[in-house]
Amino acid sequence: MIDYLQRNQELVLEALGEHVVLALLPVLIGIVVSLPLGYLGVRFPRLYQPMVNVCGILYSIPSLALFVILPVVIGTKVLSPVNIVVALSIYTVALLARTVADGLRSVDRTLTDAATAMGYRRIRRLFGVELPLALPVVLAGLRVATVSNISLVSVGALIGVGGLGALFTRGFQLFYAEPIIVGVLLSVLLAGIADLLIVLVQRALTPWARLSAGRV
Amino acid sequence: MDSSYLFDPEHWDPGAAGSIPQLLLSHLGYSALALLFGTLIALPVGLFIGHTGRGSFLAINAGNAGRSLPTLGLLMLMVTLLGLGLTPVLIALTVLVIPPVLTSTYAGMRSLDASVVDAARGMGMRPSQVLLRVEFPMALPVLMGGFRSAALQVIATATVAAAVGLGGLGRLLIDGLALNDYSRVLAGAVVVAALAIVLDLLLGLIQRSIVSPGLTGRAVRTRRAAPAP
Amino acid sequence: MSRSHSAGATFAAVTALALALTGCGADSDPLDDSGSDGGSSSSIAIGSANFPESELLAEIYAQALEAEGLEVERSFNIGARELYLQALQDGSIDLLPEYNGALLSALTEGGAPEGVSSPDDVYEALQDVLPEGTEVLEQSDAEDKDTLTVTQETADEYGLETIADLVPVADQLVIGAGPEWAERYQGLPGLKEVYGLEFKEFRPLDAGGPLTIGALLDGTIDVGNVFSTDSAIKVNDLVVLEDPEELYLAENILPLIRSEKVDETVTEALNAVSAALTTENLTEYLARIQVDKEDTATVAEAFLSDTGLV
Amino acid sequence: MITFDEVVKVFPGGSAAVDHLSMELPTGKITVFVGPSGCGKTTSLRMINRMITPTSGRVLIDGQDVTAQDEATLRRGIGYVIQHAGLFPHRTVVDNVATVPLLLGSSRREARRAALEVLERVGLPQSFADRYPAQLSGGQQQRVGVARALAADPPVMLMDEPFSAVDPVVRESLQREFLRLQAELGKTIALVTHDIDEAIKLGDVVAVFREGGRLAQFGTPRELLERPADAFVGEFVGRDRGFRSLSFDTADSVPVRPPGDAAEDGAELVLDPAGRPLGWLGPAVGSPATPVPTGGTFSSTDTLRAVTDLAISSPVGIAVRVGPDGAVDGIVRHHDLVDHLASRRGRSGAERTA
Repeated sequence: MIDYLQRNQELVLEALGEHVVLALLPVLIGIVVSLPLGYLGVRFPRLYQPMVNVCGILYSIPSLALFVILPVVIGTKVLSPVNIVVALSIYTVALLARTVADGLRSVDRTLTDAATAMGYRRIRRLFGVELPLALPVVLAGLRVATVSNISLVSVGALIGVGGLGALFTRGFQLFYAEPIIVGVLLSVLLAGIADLLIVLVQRALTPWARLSAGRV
Repeated sequence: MDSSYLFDPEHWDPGAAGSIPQLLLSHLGYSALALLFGTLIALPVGLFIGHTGRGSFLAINAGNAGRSLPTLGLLMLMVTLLGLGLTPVLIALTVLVIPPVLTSTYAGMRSLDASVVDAARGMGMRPSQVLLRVEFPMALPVLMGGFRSAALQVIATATVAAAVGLGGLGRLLIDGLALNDYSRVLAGAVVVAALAIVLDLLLGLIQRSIVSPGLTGRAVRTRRAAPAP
Repeated sequence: MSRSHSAGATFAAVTALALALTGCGADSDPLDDSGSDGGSSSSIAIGSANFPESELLAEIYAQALEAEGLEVERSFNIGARELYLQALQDGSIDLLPEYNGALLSALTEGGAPEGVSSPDDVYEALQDVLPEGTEVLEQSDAEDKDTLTVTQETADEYGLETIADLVPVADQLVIGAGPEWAERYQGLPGLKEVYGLEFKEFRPLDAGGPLTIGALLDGTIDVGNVFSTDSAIKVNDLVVLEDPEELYLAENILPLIRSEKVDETVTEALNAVSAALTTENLTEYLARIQVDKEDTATVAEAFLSDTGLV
Repeated sequence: MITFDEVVKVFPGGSAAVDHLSMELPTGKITVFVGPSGCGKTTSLRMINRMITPTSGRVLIDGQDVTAQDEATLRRGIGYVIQHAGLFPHRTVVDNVATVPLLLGSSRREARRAALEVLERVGLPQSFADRYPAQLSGGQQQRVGVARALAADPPVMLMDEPFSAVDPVVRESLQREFLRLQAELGKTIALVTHDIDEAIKLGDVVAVFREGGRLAQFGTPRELLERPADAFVGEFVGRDRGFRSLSFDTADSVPVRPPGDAAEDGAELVLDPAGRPLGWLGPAVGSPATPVPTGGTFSSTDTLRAVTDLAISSPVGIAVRVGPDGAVDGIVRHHDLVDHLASRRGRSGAERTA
């Protein structure tokens, strides 16, 4: 395996780089889109259940199907990495929008009430009080979304854009386990690092959360 | 978007090779086997860890670690190492099932009210009785949640079986892709998503029937709904 | 400094890091497909089908063009012809290695025109059907045909030498090929029309890849679509059935390219590659990938230097 | 002054939560809203800062309709304290307290300085400033809650069951602290409680609510105890209201006798060399070898209730008064006390008819 890595260093690194971008860009897009969506689901409670249902349906579409159908729907080119990014963004949103809504709903009503009574306006209250308090829940969802994205990118290799997935198809066509093992290990490693980073961010952003865990 | 493939009655003839009903059946077959094996492995381990508290690190981290394994890579690796056939597909899908079931079993066991378990022991139940009559039924709602999400994941992922020459609804995706036939790919996506939704509803009904109403709040609701005497 | 302030700073730092991460590997930025947008850039996007030989040829083209100082982008492993031809037409890719007969069949309704079989006939006929805005450069002598292949045992059991010999026994046999064979003229429809063959079952696998070879060897299928240059034929002692009706046309390798990318440098470089390619050396170099598991880029490099092109 | 003018609140699909409420909360005083649960007291409180909008009628602060102002601006000028304090768990104590000054546009530095000052004022040490709420006890959290409401120095404060979530000992000290603060600050305060004792202890004025959101009585605690408007208020205030109303008189008018008069009851008060009481001897306590403790003493600034309690609980039915130095300067026999209470009743009856 080490031998394979040495011989194909450039190729593997390129696949890894592509993998990182294809997996993480959708996470960023997903965050930006799900925050307002999740908020709407809380602000207008009637929207919550339909939102959860739509998210569930989107999440059950097989990734390969989404990768292939998207060009027809959004008019991108067949091989465009945009398809992968959009598809994974859809999954991220499907996961996170609900998480954001649940996170915001989990915030103690008396706290939002207290904030209102102190003269917070809605938007400032959202960013100053509700979102920070929902952060532990939201970040837990973000971990799931990020890790799943990293593992899903490789399916794109079936249509020629798949980061480390290229190592899978390459190894598979040659009936050669080494590149597949390298690809799987790197993908898992990448997911592990991303997960760890989010945990570290969470610890830095929510020092109070660890304290309240001990509170009865 | 062209849905002609999906609505062509020819593709729904259960007798025809490669028809949607046949693919559906094999898809369900792979998924059911993977769920069965995955649960057979993960459930006892989860119950053990939850009951004893030993190895909880494993259970907590199994979820994300499992999610991080790229199923396509695992599948291709298994085919490369073991050759063609059902076994590599089942291994890859089973690996997918284990983490959510393990994690949710553990979480279900850990979420139990310690005083209830204590009371059960105090009444003289043996450890096996505590586990089977108290802990397991009480952990069931959380556990079923994990099983349902595992089922959804497997249904969506079992499509990769087609990438290594097997059947299942992934056939529609892979063949549609090779033939540049979007109508077929769309049919695949729709049928898989519909299957996932129907299955989730079904599992929801099963959950209702096997989880004690005392745990779901339904009993409370019915009582409250009844008119006061 | 307050806690929440420093928390904000952490968040900003992480966001910046994430952005930096996504920005890294700028030369392979997958979102930048401007290079292939209507020829606005000088870079040439090279595609390949999803089997090793196509990838090797694409890599040889790529390195040959790079040696001329041209900029190329690699977009390999796209899929079957149906898919990559669409990619070529929508401008996702500019150039890829093709097989003249298969291309002609794919572009002609109901298969290749009658009476066309020699490499030159095919090349000629191809000129009339190429998609608008594309052209083919000179074709090489190297040929890689679609074949129907069986194991030695199957050949012995049914006495098979040519495709025509399959006719009486086809209803007992399972055939395996890429999914596209179900509808492609050079797949099942052609076999039925030209030879009157109807198999017991068709198993969609891959285009002459490991699934097909594997299924052939373990008996899942009896007849498989294998490429004539595949080392697996030699390694596993497989029997390639002859094609007396010439359903499978000449399959000379040639570059299919978007016209706007054609200039003297490109033409010269690619024609030189075609001139150097032979069925023998292609088979030999492909075996280095398939059997010796050498890296495609290394093998392509070896080919170019061994033939004195680079 | 906060004015309720014919305020009605009907929640959608429900009966009236507040029914034609009219009252005036005096400036600089504590007005307590008290009543059984579901009587509209919290709803009324929350209409002052427009957390709830009246169905009809008006709420005015210093003559200005609260609906005339932007609601967020209005609320920033009104302190708000709730049960369990409602501190933001994600902010440190000092950042919690600095919340409203920051909303009002103070710089971070100014807001934190104001917060530290007010923390000191409510009796929390500087070292608490950088802790998170989860690191404080319930009582400490409640102090921070009060500090947070005071940080921007609002003229009006609303307090919704501020002390009901802490244990009785802590509640007692928080209430004392609160009264001390109010004596310093003189805010106009509306405070909701379901605890009539707390209402009587804290309120300058008490508004008793009854079911259906109607005002049963509005008056001083004394008026409430001595002259309940109707059976509902009488019942709500409790059966020992007569005894509790003794808290409103001091002990200085009680007839005091010299300690020697205890002999009439068969008891002798034993003193130490400094004149402080050691205990009782004599047949009234069964002639023991050592003195039986008095069970406490009072001074002339204590309440009549304290004297009465001492007299009732004393082993000989006699309360002992001490001077500032702790030396005994007189005794009150319970017979005398009963006479005094009877004459007091006559006086307050005369006041009522006047």
